[in-house]
Amino acid sequence: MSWLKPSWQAVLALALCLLAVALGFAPKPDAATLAQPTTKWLIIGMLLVAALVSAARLAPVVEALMLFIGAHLAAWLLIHSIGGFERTELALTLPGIVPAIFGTWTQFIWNAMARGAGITFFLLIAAAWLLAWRCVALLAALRPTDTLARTALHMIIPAIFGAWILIIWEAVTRGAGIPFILLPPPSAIGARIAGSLPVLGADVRQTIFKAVIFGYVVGSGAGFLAAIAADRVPFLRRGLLPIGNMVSALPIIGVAPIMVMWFGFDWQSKAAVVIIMTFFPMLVNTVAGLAASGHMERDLMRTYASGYWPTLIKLRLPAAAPFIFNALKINSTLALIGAIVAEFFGTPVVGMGFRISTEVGRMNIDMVWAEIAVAALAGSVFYGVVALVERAVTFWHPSVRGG
Amino acid sequence: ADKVTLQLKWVTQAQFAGYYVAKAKGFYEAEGLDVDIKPGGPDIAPEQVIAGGGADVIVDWMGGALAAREKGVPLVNIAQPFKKAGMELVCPKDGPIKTEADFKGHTLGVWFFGNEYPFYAWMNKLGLKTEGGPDGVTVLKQSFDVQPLIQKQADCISVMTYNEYWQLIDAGYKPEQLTVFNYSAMGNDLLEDGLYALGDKLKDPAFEDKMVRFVRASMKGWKYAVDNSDEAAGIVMDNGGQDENHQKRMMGEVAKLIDNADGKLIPEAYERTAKALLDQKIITKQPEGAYTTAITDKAIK
Amino acid sequence: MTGQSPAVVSASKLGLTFQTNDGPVQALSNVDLTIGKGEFVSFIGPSGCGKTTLLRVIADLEKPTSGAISVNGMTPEQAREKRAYGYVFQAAALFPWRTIERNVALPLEIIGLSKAEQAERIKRTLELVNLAGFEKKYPWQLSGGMQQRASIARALAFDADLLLMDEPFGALDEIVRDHLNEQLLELWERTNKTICFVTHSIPEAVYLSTRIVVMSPRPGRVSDVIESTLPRKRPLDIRETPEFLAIAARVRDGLRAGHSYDD
Amino acid sequence: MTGQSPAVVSASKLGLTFQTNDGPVQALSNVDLTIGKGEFVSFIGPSGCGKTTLLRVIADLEKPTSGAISVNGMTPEQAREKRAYGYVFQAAALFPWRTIERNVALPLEIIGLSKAEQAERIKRTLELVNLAGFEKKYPWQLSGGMQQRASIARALAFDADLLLMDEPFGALDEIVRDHLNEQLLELWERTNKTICFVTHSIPEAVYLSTRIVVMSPRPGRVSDVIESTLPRKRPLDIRETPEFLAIAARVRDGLRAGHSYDD
Amino acid sequence: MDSFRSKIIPVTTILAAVVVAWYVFAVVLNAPFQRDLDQRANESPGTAEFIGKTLSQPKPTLPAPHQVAVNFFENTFLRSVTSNRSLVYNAWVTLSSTLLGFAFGTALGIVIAVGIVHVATLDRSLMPWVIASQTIPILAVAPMIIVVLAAVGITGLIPKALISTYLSFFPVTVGMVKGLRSPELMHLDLMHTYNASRAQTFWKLRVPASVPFLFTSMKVAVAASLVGAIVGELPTGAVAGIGAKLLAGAYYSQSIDIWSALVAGSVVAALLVMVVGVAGRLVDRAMGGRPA
Ligand SMILES: Nc1ncnc2c1ncn2[C@@H]1O[C@H](COP(=O)(O)OP(=O)(O)OP(=O)(O)O)[C@@H](O)[C@H]1O
Ligand SMILES: Nc1ncnc2c1ncn2[C@@H]1O[C@H](COP(=O)(O)OP(=O)(O)OP(=O)(O)O)[C@@H](O)[C@H]1O
Ligand SMILES: Cc1ncc(C[n+]2csc(CCO)c2C)c(N)n1
Ligand SMILES: [Mg+2]
Ligand SMILES: [Mg+2]
Repeated sequence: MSWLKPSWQAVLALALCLLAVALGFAPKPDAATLAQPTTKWLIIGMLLVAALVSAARLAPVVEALMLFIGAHLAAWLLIHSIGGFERTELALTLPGIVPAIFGTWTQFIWNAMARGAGITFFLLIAAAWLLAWRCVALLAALRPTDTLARTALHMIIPAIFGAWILIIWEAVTRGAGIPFILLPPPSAIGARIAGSLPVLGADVRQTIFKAVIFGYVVGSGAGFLAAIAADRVPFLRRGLLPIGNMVSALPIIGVAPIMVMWFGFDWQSKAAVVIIMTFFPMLVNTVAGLAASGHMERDLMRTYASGYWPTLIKLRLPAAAPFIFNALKINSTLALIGAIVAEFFGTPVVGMGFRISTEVGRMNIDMVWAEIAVAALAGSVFYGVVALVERAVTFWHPSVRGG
Repeated sequence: ADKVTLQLKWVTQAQFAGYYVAKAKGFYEAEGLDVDIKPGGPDIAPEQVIAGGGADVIVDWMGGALAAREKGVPLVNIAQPFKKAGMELVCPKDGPIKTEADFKGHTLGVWFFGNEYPFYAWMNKLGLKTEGGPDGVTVLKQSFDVQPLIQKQADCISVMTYNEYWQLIDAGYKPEQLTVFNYSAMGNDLLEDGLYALGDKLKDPAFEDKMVRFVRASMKGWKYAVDNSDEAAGIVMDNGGQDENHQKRMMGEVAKLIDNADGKLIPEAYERTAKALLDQKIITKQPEGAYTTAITDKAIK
Repeated sequence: MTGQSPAVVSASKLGLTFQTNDGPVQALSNVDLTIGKGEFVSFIGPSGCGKTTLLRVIADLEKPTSGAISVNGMTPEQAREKRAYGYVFQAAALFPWRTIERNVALPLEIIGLSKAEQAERIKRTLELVNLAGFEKKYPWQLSGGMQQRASIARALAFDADLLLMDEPFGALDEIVRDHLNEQLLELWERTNKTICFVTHSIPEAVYLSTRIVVMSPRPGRVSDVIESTLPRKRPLDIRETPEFLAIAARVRDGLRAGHSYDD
Repeated sequence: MTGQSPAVVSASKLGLTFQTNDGPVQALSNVDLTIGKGEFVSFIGPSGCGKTTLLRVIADLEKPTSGAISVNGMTPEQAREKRAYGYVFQAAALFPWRTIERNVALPLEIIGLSKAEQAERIKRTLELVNLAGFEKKYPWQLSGGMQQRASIARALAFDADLLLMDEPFGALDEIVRDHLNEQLLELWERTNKTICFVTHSIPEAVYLSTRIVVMSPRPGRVSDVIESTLPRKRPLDIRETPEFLAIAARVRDGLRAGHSYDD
Repeated sequence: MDSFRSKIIPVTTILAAVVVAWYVFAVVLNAPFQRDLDQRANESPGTAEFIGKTLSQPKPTLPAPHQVAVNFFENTFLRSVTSNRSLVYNAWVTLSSTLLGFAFGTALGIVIAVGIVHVATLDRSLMPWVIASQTIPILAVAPMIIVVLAAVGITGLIPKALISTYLSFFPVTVGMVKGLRSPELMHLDLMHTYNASRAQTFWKLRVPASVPFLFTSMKVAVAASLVGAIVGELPTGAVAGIGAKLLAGAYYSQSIDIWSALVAGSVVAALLVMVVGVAGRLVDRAMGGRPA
């Protein structure tokens, strides 16, 4: 027993593999895919080996490496084995030849699983996924002392997680034959991104570098200043806060057409929408943050007869920083959504929102997802930058210092 | 009764009066159908809905339908209630644009979401670039209203004869103060509201029969709506339409596009539409089997 | 009592009642007290008797609910606004986002001293409390006693004429405490500051003070005021003299009288 | 040293270095120490010498960077998981959203005592620290000393065999302190607990301890270990005996030797 | 009572200022079109008449406050609450999916935050994707979600509520991750010495310490949830709800309708935020919060 330490993921993966093998001998094996017996046994063998090896008592790094290779190679082979279900090229070159399978959604999936890529396919994908999960769990438990290794881990873990979102997406869309215009597989989206870099670049420039950044800075700034004003002037606090709550929680859909009406169809109106959207989270968080400084610290400032502004700058704002960064983080994603959505209501013929709404109409759903992917990437980078600044600025807060 | 789900292209308005009338007047029921009419909107792509199994038949423009066909959704036109297109470009007479020759260097409002094809086909014909600059036109993606003209953000905007045009009139423009470029009149039109179903489902005789009955009842509805436009507008209002007066006027204008309400697709119009789309590379291959006259032939004797 | 020198603090019939979720708590009752310029007054009394509250009233951090109080002949509020006093809290109350040196700099920034003068005062006071070498550390990197010393340094750097100190040396060992006691006395003598000092240590109170105010709890009252007969110059070994011990005994008696552990 | 009774804490060559923004700080260096069952060991030493750090290592709140330590023959972690000790922090560390009584109840809830037993222990320990009547108050409604006493009550209610106390009585006046010293001794004698006690007061250390560990700073080392020759039963007035004073003098010397204020 | 009065005066004063500014803007923004109109009709009215006209256009660029007020009043109080045109009815439709979505969203947000704080694997792998999920423009995917859900047979309230959930869980996650990590180290050490289980540390320390963060996040989340509910109404055919009113108004440039629907939306938003705020204050009070 001492040389065995099976994880539940490995055990389950093993069971799935065996089930797949058993089904393979059933009277009606999977129809279309995995017809190539060599590939099939290669995949199953690889998964079995990875699962068994992971149960052995190995150094976590070795085990993780084995699992990483086994799971991902198997997944790669699996997805390639159903190349026949690749819809992109077929759809473009041989329209109408591939019979799509319709029916209600559930039937649809089941039919597809049974008739399409086959149960075996999904069993094996699930097994590979479990092994990858085990791999991530191992990596997450690693505590390397080397900073380089630590940074690498910080990138690898979310990358594996993300890769599996994509793998499962690819497997389901292609394995189950989901219509291209409902949800294209990631491979098609990737191809579209690679083929449309200039367009995507122009859209990013229009939407992010003009509308989002400007709106984010002005909106967050305005929310911040409004919070300070409300804090400084009790009259405003009592009068402005309720009205501020009201005005700033306005739905974008209602505001966007009005902003287009007032500020024209170019980026300025999108920036205006972003300003309105980001204002409120900042206002609320800053107000909460300004109340967060300790009583004794405030008393201390009182003993110095410190005026409103010195107290604000030296005590209350630093103490409010965790809250303010909360708002900045939430706003970094809100701003992007706001700008894109606002472009649905009248724009020049460039911009991420423009492209999304237009390409939906043209049934170029892969382009829609390409824009979405770019938006997600840009948003994550934006958020990441804010989070890094937060760590630097609120280094003293318990949430950063430890725990 | 057999259940049929119809997905409209836009919100409830007199543009779809025929279907609402057929339902309200019991025409569908008489054919043994239980029809569920789903309104659309700017966010709804009927092609997606039908591909996802959310509808049996959709109202769509041919440009969108053919584009979707190439992406693997085998849409087939089974009837074409609208014989003429209702889209046009209007420019105020006090503005810079009086004729096609004046477009250069100006801003034009265009609807996208698959409705931009006629415009680009036209510009193609005129040899105008659409990337802005002094030698081309600047294209503005127009919202669903006529504000860009009122706010003077565009020199011309897209309107439907039956809808936005009248909003301009309501806003104080007199017909004689507007220059109208009607796509149908210029011969640049692409087919608008038609009924589309999925080709492989049509192979099922039971489904085909259902569609025959559906089209027959729908066209009966259209005929009734054209003949009794005020009542039809009332029925639209009952189903969630807005602004009764406006719906009445819309019904009158829609009637002009319907013509004789036989729902038959005119093959020349189809060929012209397909060619225009091919020319602009909206589609890459001459579509095959994208329409069938079988249904209308059986439905309307 | 010290009628000759002008009163720095003068309270009469001072009372303060806190309203809490389960009824009022009378923290101070009928406190009469006059503190003259240059006095060193210690407050001693059982835990919870109202010493901190009294200091807070003087500092305008709490409003009395009855009676009158004046500081430097003004209301406490006016005095606070004139920056009449420095305050050392019972807990260190350092800002976690500032290093030790910048914590000490805080009051100096607020009164708007030049950078050079700030640096000079920081250096001097941190040396005084023996924290030289820890300038760049953050509060959570210091031991409890070191944090408390940093907070003393901060109050000393402020350099007001009236010093309100709430158990400043509570967390320090005897040696450091002796050292700081000497330093404080030296400072007091040199600058003629007025000092109000809360302590739990009877020897410390006797060693430092010109007057010792003994308080008794619930409600906090002044139960005894003991004038010290010791000279102003006090070497550490004065603590072995009979005179010193006699005063200490008197304080202890006063303390015990007001105490609830009589059993 | 106390080879006969089984070692509760045993450290050898213990060292701990903190990594800070401006370089490493060596808080403990080469500490050798064995504490037997039923001992009362006081730690005394200048502020910042590593007393808290040593207690935290015993409590498994800090991991030593060198050397070995065992508690009850296990690693500190295992001992902690067995709930081998109660800990009184240098600051009160009360939860602001709990009343005093619920703060004391906290460890009891965690070990899963019945409501009735909780109520009984809360009543007993709050009475012990003389906080009866303040059960329903929130921490900010108490004075500093009262908060500290509440935190002592919380540790006593936990009732572990090993008590780690970090300057528990620092914020208390002499009378309360004497009272609590007596109570603690009485408790220790009755229950035969092992107690590690950090203090700054030499008399307190001598009065309470069977052994006094004197530490010296930077890096924190054990500079002297003094065995007490006093009997286990100690009336308060033992503090005037020559034997007591002799031990106190020895501690003071040890303390001064390791101190940096030699000037 | 006193606090009520101390609020009423500032609120009305500022409201009055807003209304005055609004009138000024209305005149300025509506003037160009009115001038066009007059020019086309060959009229040249006096200033007073002109201003009057700018404030009574049927489809103004910016409706005057009284136009909105009249419309709002009619659609709120003069219609039976079951009528499709009643703002109360439409607000109720939106509110119901908002509340459902908010409840889901808060629960989901908390669950994710708890996972992130407690499970190292999740902290490392999930957070970046949670963030990425929020950068997906909801209006673009909402239709697809609705289509897919409709195909599976889920229609009505739930699809809209799910979109609210999607928008509202994020602020809660971000705030709660911060909040659950905000306890002082000494308090964590204390729990450590008791060998408290993770669950005990969670319930007795992390949760109470996170309360200020939770309620602040919930205020943002409830507003986001309302936006989600409104967005969700569009691809469902915009049949009823504030979003439907907004859209219907937009089709026909009925700016007065838009504005009164916006006012209704804001009133709902403000009420929701206020309710969360009051709940927060009550909880704070119950937790022995010290008055500021
Ligand atoms: N978290 C930390 N990070 C960096 N340095 C620390 C940390 N905690 C303590 N130190 C350093 O370790 C040394 C010992 O600290 P410790 O708290 O153990 O002292 P102590 O003996 O308890 O002092 P006191 O009597 O003042 O409480 C100090 O120099 C302190 O600056
Ligand atoms: N904010 C408050 N609200 C309610 N009661 C309070 C408040 N602050 C102090 N008290 C009560 O007032 C009394 C006096 O408290 P104070 O802090 O002045 O005592 P102290 O003499 O400084 O005690 P210690 O020596 O323990 O610091 C105590 O009974 C305490 O419970
Ligand atoms: C986003 C979007 N914008 C405009 C149209 C054009 N359009 C086609 S039918 C119709 C209704 C009648 O006026 C309108 C406005 C559209 N389909 N989608
Ligand atoms: Mg006090
Ligand atoms: Mg310490």
